[in-house]
Amino acid sequence: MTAQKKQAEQIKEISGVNPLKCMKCGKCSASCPSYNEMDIKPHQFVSYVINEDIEALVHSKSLWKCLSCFACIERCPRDVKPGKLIDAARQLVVRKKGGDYLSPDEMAQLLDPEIPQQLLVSAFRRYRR
Amino acid sequence: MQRVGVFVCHCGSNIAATVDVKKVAEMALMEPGVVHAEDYQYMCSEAGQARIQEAIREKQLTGIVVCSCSPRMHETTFRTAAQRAGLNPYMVEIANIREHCSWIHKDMEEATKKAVLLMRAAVAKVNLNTPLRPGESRVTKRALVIGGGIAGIQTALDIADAGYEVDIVEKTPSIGGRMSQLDKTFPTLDCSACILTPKMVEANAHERITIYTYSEVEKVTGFVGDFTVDIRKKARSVDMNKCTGCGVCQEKCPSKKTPSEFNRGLSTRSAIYTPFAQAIPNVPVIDREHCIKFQTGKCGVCAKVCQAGAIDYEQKDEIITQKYGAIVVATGFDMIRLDDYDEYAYSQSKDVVTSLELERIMNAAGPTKGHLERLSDGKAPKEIVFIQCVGSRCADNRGKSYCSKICCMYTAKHAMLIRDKYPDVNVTVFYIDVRTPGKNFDEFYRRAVEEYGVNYIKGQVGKVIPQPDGRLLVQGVDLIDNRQILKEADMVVLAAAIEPDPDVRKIATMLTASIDTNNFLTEAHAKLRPVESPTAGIFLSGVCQGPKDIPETVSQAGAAAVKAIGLLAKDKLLTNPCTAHSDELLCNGCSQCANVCPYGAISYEDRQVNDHGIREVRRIAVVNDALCQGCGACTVTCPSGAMDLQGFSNRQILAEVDALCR
Amino acid sequence: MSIEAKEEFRPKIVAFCCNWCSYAGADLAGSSRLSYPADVKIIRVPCSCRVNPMFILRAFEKGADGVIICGCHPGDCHYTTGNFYARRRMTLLFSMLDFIGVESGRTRVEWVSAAEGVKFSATMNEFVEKIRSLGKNVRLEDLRCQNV
Amino acid sequence: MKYSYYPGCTLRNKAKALDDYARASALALGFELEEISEWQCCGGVYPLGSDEIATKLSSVRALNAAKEKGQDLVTLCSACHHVIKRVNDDMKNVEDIRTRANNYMALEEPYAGETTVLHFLEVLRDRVGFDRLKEKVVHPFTGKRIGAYYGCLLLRPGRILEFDNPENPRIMEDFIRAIGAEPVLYPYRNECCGGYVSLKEAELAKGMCDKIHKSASGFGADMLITACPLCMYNLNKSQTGGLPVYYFTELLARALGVCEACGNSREEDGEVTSL
Repeated sequence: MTAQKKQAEQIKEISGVNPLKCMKCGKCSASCPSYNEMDIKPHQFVSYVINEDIEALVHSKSLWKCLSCFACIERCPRDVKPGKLIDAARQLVVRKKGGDYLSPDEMAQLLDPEIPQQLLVSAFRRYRR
Repeated sequence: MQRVGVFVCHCGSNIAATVDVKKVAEMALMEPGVVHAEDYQYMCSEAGQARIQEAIREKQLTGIVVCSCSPRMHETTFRTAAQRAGLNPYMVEIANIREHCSWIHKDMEEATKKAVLLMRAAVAKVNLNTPLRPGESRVTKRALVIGGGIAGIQTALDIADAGYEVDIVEKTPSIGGRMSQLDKTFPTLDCSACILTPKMVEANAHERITIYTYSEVEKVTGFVGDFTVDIRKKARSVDMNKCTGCGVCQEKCPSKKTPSEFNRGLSTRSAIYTPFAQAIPNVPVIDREHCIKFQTGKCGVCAKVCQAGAIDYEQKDEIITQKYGAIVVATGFDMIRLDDYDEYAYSQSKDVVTSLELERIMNAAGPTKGHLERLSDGKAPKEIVFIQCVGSRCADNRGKSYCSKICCMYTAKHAMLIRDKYPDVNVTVFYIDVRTPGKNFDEFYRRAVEEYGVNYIKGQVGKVIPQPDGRLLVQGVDLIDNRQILKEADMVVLAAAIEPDPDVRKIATMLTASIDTNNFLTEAHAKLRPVESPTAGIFLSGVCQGPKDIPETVSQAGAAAVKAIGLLAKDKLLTNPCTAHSDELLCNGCSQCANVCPYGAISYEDRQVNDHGIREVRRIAVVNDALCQGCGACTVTCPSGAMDLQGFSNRQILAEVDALCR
Repeated sequence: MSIEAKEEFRPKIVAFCCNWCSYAGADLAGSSRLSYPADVKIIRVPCSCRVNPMFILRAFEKGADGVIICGCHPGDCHYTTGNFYARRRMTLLFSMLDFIGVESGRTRVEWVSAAEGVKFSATMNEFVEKIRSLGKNVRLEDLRCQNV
Repeated sequence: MKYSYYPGCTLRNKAKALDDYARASALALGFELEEISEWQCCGGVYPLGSDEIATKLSSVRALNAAKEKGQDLVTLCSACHHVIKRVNDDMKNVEDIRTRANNYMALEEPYAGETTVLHFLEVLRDRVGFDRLKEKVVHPFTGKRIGAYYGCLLLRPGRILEFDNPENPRIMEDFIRAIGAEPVLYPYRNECCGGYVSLKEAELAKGMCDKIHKSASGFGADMLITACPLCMYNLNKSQTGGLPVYYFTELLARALGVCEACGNSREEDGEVTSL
């Protein structure tokens, strides 16, 4: 098995999503509030996984723009749940050593006194191992 | 001892590619009673049947086993062939080694092993078969059509024209169905009413058609050729014979706030009403739930103004019992409810409508007199967005798994009609796929794009966002340009999925007709018997069988009629000889069998029996062969084991079990 | 348990299918090429209510490892009420079988319509899997016939 | 009536007000929030990966603690509500997660989703009843036009949270009516505020919150209410020309006249009364 194929399988396993159920309607991308920030759009995530082009996915900035707002998951008519695929790709990155998107060093400058703990906890969960 | 012949079919490579057919034939020769075994390319072919007949004659076979496809496919073929060679047709058994073996297994050794087992079971069974003779039953030369839409009307007309009596039962006050609600029809843009009304009139005037509107089927008993049906004629509160259809009562009725079913709730109607101007019969009904007289006892305006004295507040529901030889189901469809699709703001904005509602808005008899306007403020829209596949092709539990089939075409029609009549209105269609497989269909859709400038965008809409100024912001995606779109619109039209009329489940249960998970009626064979239900004597017409447009519905309606006519043309039908019978020496007359028989086919009589020399009169169960349908419920209930089923006897099934577990 | 490589356990499974729904569902599974293990062998009966408890006892007596009865969905029976009779009878029979040592997992009633080829195949796959996990059945035998 | 209560990290800290007002209001409405002992942070986000177990254990502990007390578990923060409800659903319906989580936990009796998880708003709707709440209101917000801001975490995925219709919710509007104000329906009330991305993509979150403010004020809202400290933070960040944002519990406590009982209140405490 090639590395890419293995990673694609990993993404499918972590997400529990079967990308082949997608009918390419684009409702995920139509619903996404971060659409304009993403280089690989939510609906494209699905075909990237099908085509096993994981290299592009793990380097995509979309991973860090997804809000996990579940709009795509709620509305997907095919039960594909692109948001789960995106999170699985993110997991693939942060679970690897050095894959963290957030380092403790940069925290100081990001902090402001109003920030709720919840924000830090959430960001650490999503961005770091 | 039987002399059994075994015939193993290759079915081209369908069976032979996975089952070693020669081996099966070889093994058959080792089974008790088998005196002949052979394999052949296509047993169902002329030549194949000839081989069977030759073997029957030459080897004096008393029973045969054909190892081939499902008995549901070719049992009749092989029975007829055997009969022509002088063998009783019920001495034929089929071992299903295609659907139940070769098609589902890949490993040749495994599949062959299973095929041999299935052959053995069939041989074991045929060894215990006895010749059976079917009885005869009469055919009532009258058909019932359930549903008075275009499907039901067409079926009724075709059957009546062939010379048979037909009754149409329609639950609403008028025949006409969904088609009467449509404004124009694709792909030729005929006015729907203009082509439907003549058919309605013809059905009404036909000497052999009786129409029961505002009526429902309540009970069905009997079987093919001889159904007995109770029809409930709901109290109309208006005497059909006296009413002249002048319409004064509707005008004067003070209760005018009831949402009009015909206009999909977009306008109101009076409590006494005919659903639409061309209604047939042109006799109103009183909707008792909304009638002031019925609710408070005080009113009676309609009775006062009726010159003909047709109003009858005392009228009661009436049950009509009628016998029929054939029943055609034509119960049609409705659109799904959109309660679960609030992202499209259907319940939040009056300007988000379904396609059927738009149909009414575009119609001259509709809530806006045919003017295209926003229902919220009556203003003329400048920008209209259509959203396709709302609730169709869904794998979640909100929508339907199937394609509703008609939406692509009616949306192209709507878009075209709007652009034609209001050239300054921009029309955008968000679609996933445009599906136009029909004569002149794709050309029609292309005209919408090329001649009428309808803007088709490939991509779905995520959310419709009502704006403070009353406009609608449509957030969608263009998958070709790969960009998210925010489009302001004045109206949004949703192509909601269609689903079978909710009452069809009740009707299917009464008819014991099978129904699938989407509530569409199942056909006897998906390809070869598409208008027949697996239940004999029940035929399917229109959308109750699956989504279809008007031309398709009309052709299927005709096909259903032909099948019904073919049945009605017969004077007698051969009955299924696989009926129950009781062994008079074992029966103790306990009545348990009669309690479980769904057909009332079992009665009891005192009969003189000779039980090993002891002569006495005993109470014994007797089965009426004409009524027994052969389900076998009685055989299992019988505590003494006296009741058995011909063709599926205890010994036969036990022999099959033994053979399979050997 | 022996330490030699065990031969793969191939259970004997008898499926009683009613003619109108489940047998047709099995046909549909076949024409749609939805595979399930060859261990399942189907016996056609007119209705699930034709299945006599005696048939099931006989199957276990002859060495079957599992028996499944398939009929039309409740309310959809071709003979109106047959599947209800079957359901009631089998509930009793299965609890008795469980009592005498045939685990309840070895017997099952399932509703499969003529349109549910997918369900038929899935049900059979699942049932075979279950029987495989239960292993070989204790054979119901008449002790009087055994050589002591 | 006593409920087990899971406050969560932020309510112990930056959003203490959200918590204080809720407890005081609960007492006024005749129920008590009993904080479960030794709760741990829920993690803020639900771990979407189906192979993640460890990150779900803190929720399982809280759920099991409520089960042992035989009480329903009430949450207040949208995020905790989201995480704990989903984990509970996993424990109830996903065999693999249930088995593995129980293996870790080694409880006396395995946990299988027995606890009912309720958001404070659900308690108001389903247990107290908005009609009864209305009767208890002493300082109604008559004439105030309030926009409910739901965000994502209370509503989606609708099939698991079963909180309200995820595309057209009504619960907060009914709440607003119960405290005597007029709810303002606006379409962005269930759109995301930007959530945790505001840490590193502040502009992205700000843009989203601007839309929310604009939509709500366009439909005539005077203020917004929320149940989530993170939504509150984000909405306040982009407040340029936007609407004031309050925790719904603060308005509740004021309507019930129990604000003074809270002791700890925000600096701008006077603001609402002066509105």
